[in-house]
Amino acid sequence: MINVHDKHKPLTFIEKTYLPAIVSGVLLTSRHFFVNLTRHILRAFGVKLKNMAAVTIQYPEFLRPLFPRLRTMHRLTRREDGTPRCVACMMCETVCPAKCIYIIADEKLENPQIEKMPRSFDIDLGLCVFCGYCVEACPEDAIRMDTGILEISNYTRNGMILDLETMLSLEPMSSRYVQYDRGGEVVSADYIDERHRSDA
Amino acid sequence: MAGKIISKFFDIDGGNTIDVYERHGGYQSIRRVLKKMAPGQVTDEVLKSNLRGLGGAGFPAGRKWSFIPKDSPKPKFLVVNADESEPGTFKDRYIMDRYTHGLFEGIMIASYAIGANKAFIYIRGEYVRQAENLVEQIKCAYDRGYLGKRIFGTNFNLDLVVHRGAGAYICGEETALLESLEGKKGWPRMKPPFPAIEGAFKCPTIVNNVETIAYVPTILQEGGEWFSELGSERNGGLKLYGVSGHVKKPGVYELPMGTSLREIIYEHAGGLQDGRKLKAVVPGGSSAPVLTADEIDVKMDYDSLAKIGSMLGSAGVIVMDDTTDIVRALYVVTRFYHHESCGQCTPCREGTGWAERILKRILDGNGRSVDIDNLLNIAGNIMGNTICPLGDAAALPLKSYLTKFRADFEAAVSDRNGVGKVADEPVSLLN
Amino acid sequence: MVKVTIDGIEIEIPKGTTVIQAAEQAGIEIPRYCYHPGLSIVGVCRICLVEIERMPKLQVACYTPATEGMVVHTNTEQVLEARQAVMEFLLVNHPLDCPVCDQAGECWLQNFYMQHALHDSRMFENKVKKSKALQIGPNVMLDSERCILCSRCVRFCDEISKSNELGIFNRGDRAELQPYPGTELDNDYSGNTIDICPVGALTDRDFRFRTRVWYLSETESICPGCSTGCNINVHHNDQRTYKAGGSRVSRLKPRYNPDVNEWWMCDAGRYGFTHVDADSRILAPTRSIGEEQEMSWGEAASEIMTKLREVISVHGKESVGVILSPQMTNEDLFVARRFFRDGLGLKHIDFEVAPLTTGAKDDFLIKADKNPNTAGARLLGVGARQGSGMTVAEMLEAARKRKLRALYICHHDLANGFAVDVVEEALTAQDLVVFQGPNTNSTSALAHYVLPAAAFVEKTGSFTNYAERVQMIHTAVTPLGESKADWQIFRSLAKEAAISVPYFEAEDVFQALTAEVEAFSGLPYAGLAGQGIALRDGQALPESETVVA
Amino acid sequence: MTESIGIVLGKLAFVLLFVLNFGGVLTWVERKQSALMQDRIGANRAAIFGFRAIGLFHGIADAVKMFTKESFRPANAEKFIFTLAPAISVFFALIGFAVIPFGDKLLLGGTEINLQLAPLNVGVLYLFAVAGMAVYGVVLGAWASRNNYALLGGLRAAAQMISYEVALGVSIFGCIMIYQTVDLQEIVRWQGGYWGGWLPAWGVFLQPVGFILFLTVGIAETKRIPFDAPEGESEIIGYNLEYSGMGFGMFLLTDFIETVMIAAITVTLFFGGWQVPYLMPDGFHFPWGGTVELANWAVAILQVVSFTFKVIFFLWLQMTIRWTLPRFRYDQIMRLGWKYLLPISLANIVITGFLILMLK
Repeated sequence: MINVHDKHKPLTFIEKTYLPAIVSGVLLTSRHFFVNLTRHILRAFGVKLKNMAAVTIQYPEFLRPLFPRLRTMHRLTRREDGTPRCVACMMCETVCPAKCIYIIADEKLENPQIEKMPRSFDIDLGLCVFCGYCVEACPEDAIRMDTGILEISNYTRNGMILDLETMLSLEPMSSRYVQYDRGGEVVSADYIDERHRSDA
Repeated sequence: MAGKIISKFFDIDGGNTIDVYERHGGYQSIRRVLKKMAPGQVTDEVLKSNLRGLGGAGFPAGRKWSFIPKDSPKPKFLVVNADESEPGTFKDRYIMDRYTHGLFEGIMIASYAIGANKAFIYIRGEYVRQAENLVEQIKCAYDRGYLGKRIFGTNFNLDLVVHRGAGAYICGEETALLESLEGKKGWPRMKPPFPAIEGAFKCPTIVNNVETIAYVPTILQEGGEWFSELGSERNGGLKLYGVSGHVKKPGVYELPMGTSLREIIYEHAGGLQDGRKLKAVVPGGSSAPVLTADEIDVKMDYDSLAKIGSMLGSAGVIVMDDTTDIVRALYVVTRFYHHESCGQCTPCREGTGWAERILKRILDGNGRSVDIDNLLNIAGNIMGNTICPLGDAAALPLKSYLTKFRADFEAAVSDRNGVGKVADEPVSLLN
Repeated sequence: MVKVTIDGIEIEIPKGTTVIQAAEQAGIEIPRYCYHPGLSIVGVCRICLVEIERMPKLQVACYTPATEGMVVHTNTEQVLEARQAVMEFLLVNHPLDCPVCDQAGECWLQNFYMQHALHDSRMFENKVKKSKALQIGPNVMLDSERCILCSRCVRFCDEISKSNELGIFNRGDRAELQPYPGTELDNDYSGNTIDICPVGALTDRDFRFRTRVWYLSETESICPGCSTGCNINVHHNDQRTYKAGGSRVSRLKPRYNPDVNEWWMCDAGRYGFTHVDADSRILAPTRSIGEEQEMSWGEAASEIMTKLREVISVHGKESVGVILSPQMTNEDLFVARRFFRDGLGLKHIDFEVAPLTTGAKDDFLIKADKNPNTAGARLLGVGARQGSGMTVAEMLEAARKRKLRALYICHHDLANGFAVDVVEEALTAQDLVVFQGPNTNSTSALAHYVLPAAAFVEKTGSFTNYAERVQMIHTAVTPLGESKADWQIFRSLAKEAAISVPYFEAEDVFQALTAEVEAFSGLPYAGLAGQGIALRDGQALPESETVVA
Repeated sequence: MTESIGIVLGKLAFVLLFVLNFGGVLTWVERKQSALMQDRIGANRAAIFGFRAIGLFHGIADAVKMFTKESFRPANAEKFIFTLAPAISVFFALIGFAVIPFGDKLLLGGTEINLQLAPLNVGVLYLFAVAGMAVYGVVLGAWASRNNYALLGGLRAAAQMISYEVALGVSIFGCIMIYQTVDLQEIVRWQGGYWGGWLPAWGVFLQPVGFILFLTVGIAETKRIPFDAPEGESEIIGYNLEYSGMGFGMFLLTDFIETVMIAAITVTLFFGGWQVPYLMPDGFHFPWGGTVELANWAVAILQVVSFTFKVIFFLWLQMTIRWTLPRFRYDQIMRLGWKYLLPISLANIVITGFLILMLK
């Protein structure tokens, strides 16, 4: 076991002034500043460099590849006959820390094997914190957060509410094949996925 | 070999008729009892005879009779348990078929002893011919005045009724039998109160097996001590052993209590088919724990068998030779108990079905190595935790088969039918 | 009395007490399914197995009588193992319905699994299939797969409702609860089978799927359905009213009171709460002379008092009739008495309206008098029979003849007690008709002013049942809209009339009531909660006296 | 010395353009410099006809936004003061530049022009007087908002600025003792000398401790990271909470102008102001011999350029520090100001005085 609670060594006088630390900090940031400045200028003049000056991905022209486990907009899954898997058990509603799920149950007596179905199932994305507890709590694998939809915005508050039909119509994210230029190196989502899988 | 008491009538033509019975000394005992003995003396005599409840539990019959409250104002009943449903048992059928009036005489004596004026024979629904015979012979007895009012000119009245069950094994259990007799569903009652205090129709009731009652006239004729000496210590008299299975001469053999199992199988029942080896013996009906071939030197009486962890039960000996598939045998037994569980209390209701399904899966080639221990655990959990002994009856074979023939089961779960075993881990519940 | 030792606790109990009851008294909870104190003992579930010294096998605690010197252990290894085994057996064929099962959250299988079992499943086999979602009665839904065959409901129908509708059919694990062929579970107490069902086999068709039980809050109250005054718990849903279509009260459940209703209540009472959230609720004080117009309490009080004073000054005090209601609490009636009788000096005050059709009754819980507080109103002397004024019938007659010029009617739908044209003629002949009540009815339609009163779940107060037992109701949900408790309405009117009603809480009213009214004197307010207090040692009044004449 | 109105207005225009443009550009610099320091690209989206000009238009976009945005005023706010406060803030930040000399004398058409807007012989005192007024804008703005959070921010700002003002004044006494003048133009001229014939006699060499103290305190006066407890944009919110639109913009601008101001004062006091090493009024005179003759106007331009570059360097330094250090906790700020900076400044005066006496 490594003892991480190492006792602080008493600081020397010089250290106590914090000036060396400030200077070295300023030097570090300055180095980045000048190195990157130089690279930018060189690139502006068409010089090919091994490393890029910035790691920023230029959204929205380029999108980050989405990892399969990323929690994105919710969807509801269906049974083989197309009806919602959801049985309106309200586990997700109960566990939801943001209290953004609103379910009203309906009785389906035609099929006693299912009995209970949601009449309405609303998620207020304006309140949702994307914690994924609803997915964890679901005993029927009825709710998933794998649509890959991240850009969620609306002009009205009501527009932020997902309803049953919308969530049933959503599909899981296809392997979003996203490429972006990273200083001449092209990285794809699949590549990252692969690496991710081999790590796992 | 001691003389035969009941089975001597088996070979007599028309042994079931009143005339033949009386010609062989029948209805003497009751006459004497009614004239000369007080009810208490009868009970004492039976007590002396060490006659035990031959239906399976082995509770001394005289003791049971003595539990009847003397001063109860309620009517008392005698119920003869003829619901002989235990697999491997068929002795009562013979008695009812061939020793009918012996049984009646026993009923009369027992009724006199306990002060009952009404007796029932609760016969299992499947015994159609036997029931018809009983009804017919009861009619004869009534015609002769042996039943009904003022029997043999004494003040003793007795009505005898045949009640046919509807085919439930559990109705062989005395309280379930009483429920059924009352017209309800055959669900065992909680004890206490015992039937002797509060039985049929909430009145003091004695429930005795056919065989037990059938020995009573002889005991009263010859004396309790005489009968007692026929058997072994504390297990008085003779016993009808029904032998079935892989023997040359299956049948009912009347032998003294304490005859060794080996003697029964090899001397009386003619031994196994040539070239076969003995694998297992069930000594007392399917619910009795199984014995291996090494254990058959045991004396066939209640105490000796209990000592080696089995029981005499109804003395239905089932012999299995080496061609027997022990796993299937246990499955069949368990399936029977699952089918016959009354469904009242939880461990038996759920446990028997579960055990059957596990055994079925093993037979289908999908056994898992944990199944054996699970089955043993299930059996242990049923044992002793139910209202009636059916739970024990289901659990005992499970326990004994699994422990004594574990190797067979292990072979079954490992490479049954060559299908190969399924992974021990449960498959994902979501699939 | 016998002395027994349970888990080391020595306790003295009356002879004949069973071990499970003795343990309860010692504060030890033994799990149970089939045992119910109100029903006969069958000992079938086997979960209550305990170890008793000098007994070879485990014994069921529910059936075994405690005897002198008995030493019981409820938490030995053997007991825990057996308990766990029984739990496992119970769950062998129990479907994994918890997500859709209404019982989830108050399910004894769930609770005891968490408390006593927590085993991993060893079950790889298929479960036994039985019928699901079977409507076995107007109020009850049966799911046989979930049934653990504890037979409580069967025994209830045999022993309590004595209607024998239910039976267990078939054997072994195929055994199934069913109503007998050709019958359905439609006795007057069928809802109780749902309460006593420890699992989700019997569920409430009214409550089914409306909400989840863990969203509910619970408030002690009294059923206002008849003069029995069954003790109930109001289960209300405050946070998620969008479930159950906006209704705040989700269900009523009986509350144990050995002197009134034991564990039970009738279906009429159980399902008779819908008016609380009905569309017919009056939400604000309304003036309905000419065009209907909502108004504030201040406006309403001053307008009504002005008109009332006008009537009194022109026609005299004899020209005003007040019809109170036995639906109101003792507190409401007391403040009404203080305001109308003592304050305004009115003479014609009554509360009794005999219904045109006599209510159903039986010899168990259901009383013909469908009002919870008739006895209280009588004891408070706010009836014509107790005072000297006109009865309601006389009032209507006088109103028709315009001898009465103003009527103040609380809660009553007069059409229930009188011919419609009589009521209409009488009310239209008035200068002022004020109706005060929670819901609109044919009488409120004829009133000049309609005042919203809080429903019984929205106020605190006390009812006096037929046997003169004073019992408390408590505020479960906030009053709908502008409505407030009847006594608060009288208080605001009294303020306009400069009559002192110095009460701020229902408790204040009650204290004044006990001080002023002989029959109630000495009642401790704090003692009312829970089981209530009988005014005359629980002796029931003769039935004839309790039926509203 | 008399200068025509035209010349004064010209100088005024020059200084204002100089300062305001620096202020504006600094918004861009802040974004871009931080981006470079953090391996990012930085603001680059604002474009005119697709021409992005490496994000330079963002400053313009910001200005357009600030001007067009609703200037919201809380219902209960003190209307007059609420509106006035940002203006006070900017005003006092700007007028300080009047006394900053950005060059020596320029001879234009025979007229001698002093490259200093207001040749005040009490320049330093004026500067600190003006700087002391800056706190009013902040406190008044905070108070007038009638918002508890804003008021708390304003209180923090007031406490911080007043505390550090003490140290600010005291930290430069050393310099003044050496320069023997408080006229800023004179101070710069004083620094035109050389020690040992080659080392420019800049204040920083005479007063290294004073320089560090002044720079530290100066940064604190601008209320920027690591001393941004008064506003704490992202987390603790501050005095400008209720301001939007240009009101907020003016507070923002004040910060940047103060940044320029601190840079300018630092350069003037410690880095020889407009001085270019070895540049005499008639051209370069290198210590190793050799001269380059230059016309007076060329010298003046070199001086202004020199001053400008020195200011730019200190702007860069302040930005670098702002994007390097984390925020101090409020108690740390107070402790640093009162328990370290002030005593050290006082000690600096004593030691300086002692050395002056010794060396006389």
